[in-house]
Amino acid sequence: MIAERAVQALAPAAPVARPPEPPVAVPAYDGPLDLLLFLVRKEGVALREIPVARICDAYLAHLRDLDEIDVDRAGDYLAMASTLCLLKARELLPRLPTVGAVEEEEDPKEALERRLLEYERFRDVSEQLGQMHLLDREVFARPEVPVSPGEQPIDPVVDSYGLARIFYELLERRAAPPPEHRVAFENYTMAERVRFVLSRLDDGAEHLLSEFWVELPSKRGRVVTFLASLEAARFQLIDIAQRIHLGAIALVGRVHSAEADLSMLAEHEHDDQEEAR
Amino acid sequence: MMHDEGENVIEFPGPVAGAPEPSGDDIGEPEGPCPPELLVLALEACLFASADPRTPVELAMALGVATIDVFDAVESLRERYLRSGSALRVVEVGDGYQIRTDARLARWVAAIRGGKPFRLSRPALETLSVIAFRQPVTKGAIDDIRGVDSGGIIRSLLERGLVKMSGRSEEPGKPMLYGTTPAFLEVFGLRSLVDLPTLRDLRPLHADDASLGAVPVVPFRAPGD
Amino acid sequence: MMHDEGENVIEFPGPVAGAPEPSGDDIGEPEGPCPPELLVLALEACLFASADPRTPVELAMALGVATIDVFDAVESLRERYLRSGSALRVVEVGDGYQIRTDARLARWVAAIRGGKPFRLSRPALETLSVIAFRQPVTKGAIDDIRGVDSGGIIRSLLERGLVKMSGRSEEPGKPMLYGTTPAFLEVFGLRSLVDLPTLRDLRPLHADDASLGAVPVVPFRAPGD
Repeated sequence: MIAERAVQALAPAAPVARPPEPPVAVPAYDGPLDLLLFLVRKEGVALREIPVARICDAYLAHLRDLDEIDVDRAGDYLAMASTLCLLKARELLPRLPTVGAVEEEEDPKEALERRLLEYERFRDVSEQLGQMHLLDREVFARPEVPVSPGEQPIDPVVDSYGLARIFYELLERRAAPPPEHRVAFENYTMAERVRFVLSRLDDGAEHLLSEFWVELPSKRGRVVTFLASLEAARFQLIDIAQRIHLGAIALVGRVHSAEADLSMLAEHEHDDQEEAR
Repeated sequence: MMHDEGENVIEFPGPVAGAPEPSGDDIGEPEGPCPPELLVLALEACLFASADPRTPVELAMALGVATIDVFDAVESLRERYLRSGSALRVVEVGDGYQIRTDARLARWVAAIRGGKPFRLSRPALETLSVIAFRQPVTKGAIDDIRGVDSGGIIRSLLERGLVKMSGRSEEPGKPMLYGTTPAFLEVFGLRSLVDLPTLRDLRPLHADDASLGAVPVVPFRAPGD
Repeated sequence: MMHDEGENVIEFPGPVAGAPEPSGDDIGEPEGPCPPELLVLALEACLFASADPRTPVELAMALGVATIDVFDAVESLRERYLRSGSALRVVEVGDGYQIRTDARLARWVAAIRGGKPFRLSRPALETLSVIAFRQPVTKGAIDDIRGVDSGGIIRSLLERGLVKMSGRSEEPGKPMLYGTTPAFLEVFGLRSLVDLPTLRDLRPLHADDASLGAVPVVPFRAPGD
């Protein structure tokens, strides 16, 4: 494995063959900082005397324990190992006298120490978070209970007068000859239907497409109204919306019917006249 | 290069202190029986955290105790609710137990839960108007006046409590008769059905109109206007 | 052949002249204030009937009382739960109140609930801590503190709704900034981020480590701050 060889190369003192016992017992840990912190805190290894070889062995052992070598994961440890090697090198090699202006550069050991300590604070606080009483783990709230139809207040939309009027209308409608026989109902045109749809959307409210059908007894009326809605949407006079996945289709007005540019209807009107002839 | 730990986030290896192991499906089994001194509390917690009624057997399994102990614990809980002045009640629903709020508090529960009021649709209003003015009335008669099948709407009105079954007709097949409920009167602000305006009340108002459909004074803006 | 209009009954469109407007938010208004002798019970019923925390204002509106009365009623309820030996607790989470079960009963409730228990892995908790204490914070800063790539974990926390994108940093490349959500407070049972466990001061690595004098004990400022 490339990664293994690389780790070994960084620690030439380590035997190439895997030692019978891992030099440091490595618990499940989360990244090189976590392991380094473990070594420093539990093993009492002073950072200034960090035995690079031992640490690299520990890293290597951990990498071996992973189910398969993950190049990215190995990279995290390699980066840390190289930092440690740099540290070690600084400790061992005499410092070259600096020439000229002294560049203030942070001591890599101090930088590493600071990172370790900073990491430790977050690791500790995350342990505390993990011990808190989490919702749905230690403590539980009431489950969502859907509002039953009987519980929901009802908005009757109309008053008793309106209700009576609706009934009156029903009776009138029944008394009237069946609408299929009325020529006027069959005489839907695209232009007229577009105007109709627009005028119904003047209040700025959203209306379900299906509403437009309720009053249309004939298939033709419904089809033409549907096509007119598409046409109006194509010319951006209305929006077509579906608020809920697989929910009802709603039409939303974009312009007031009195102000709408209906020049596009001319073509339809022409067609309609042709057809009438 | 850093590695991606995304897959690790969901599962924590090994047992979490205090949390039980995943139970597979439905009712899990805790490691040991619930100690007697915690039994009533654990039962309360289980019922509280369940939306649907729980059977004594389900509760006994979750608590790791005998079903008879569940009965005793339910009695203790029921008694505590009554004694300590609680808003909660233990009720038997079907073959299970459920915690519910005291019926006298329904108003406040409805207020916090109600959400947006349910708006009656035009077909619902039509159906309701026929039932209101023709009650007791069969589905057949309603369909006849409306010209469409009203089955789904009648069902929904029944669920909403605006309409009730009020007997059976003497017609062949003895079809169900429908009528309005007190909730109907409340929703429309009526003291009794007598207060409903009759068609006789309406006619003078629209006498000069050829057809009611042309009258623009309707208090609703439904598509059929 | 008649068609069934059942589906149409649910929605009635648009505002209607003369009909009262829906109040805008989800809370209906009851007819009158809750009488004082029922207030604690009604509050309990309202909290019981709600899956999510309810704010004092929502409760006050539903009960028809002043917000200050809600505070008093919550205190009374909290006290009763403790006094009468209940499995339930009133907790403050985020801006609201919620009834939850006592943590000691977790085993039994988890058993009746079944399914997969809620879990947060150690890397997830670590990433969450960094985000909670350093927010708004970039992924780079999180990676820097943790020493490993946190991309997958951040994604998972985003998907679970515990973390949100809260803008872009002014750093080169304008990386995304992350912060915690209200759901984070809910899951951890916190009123606000102030209630988080304190991030303690840096601890010397070794008591005898002379070089530690050089380590500043000021809170470390991550690049994303």
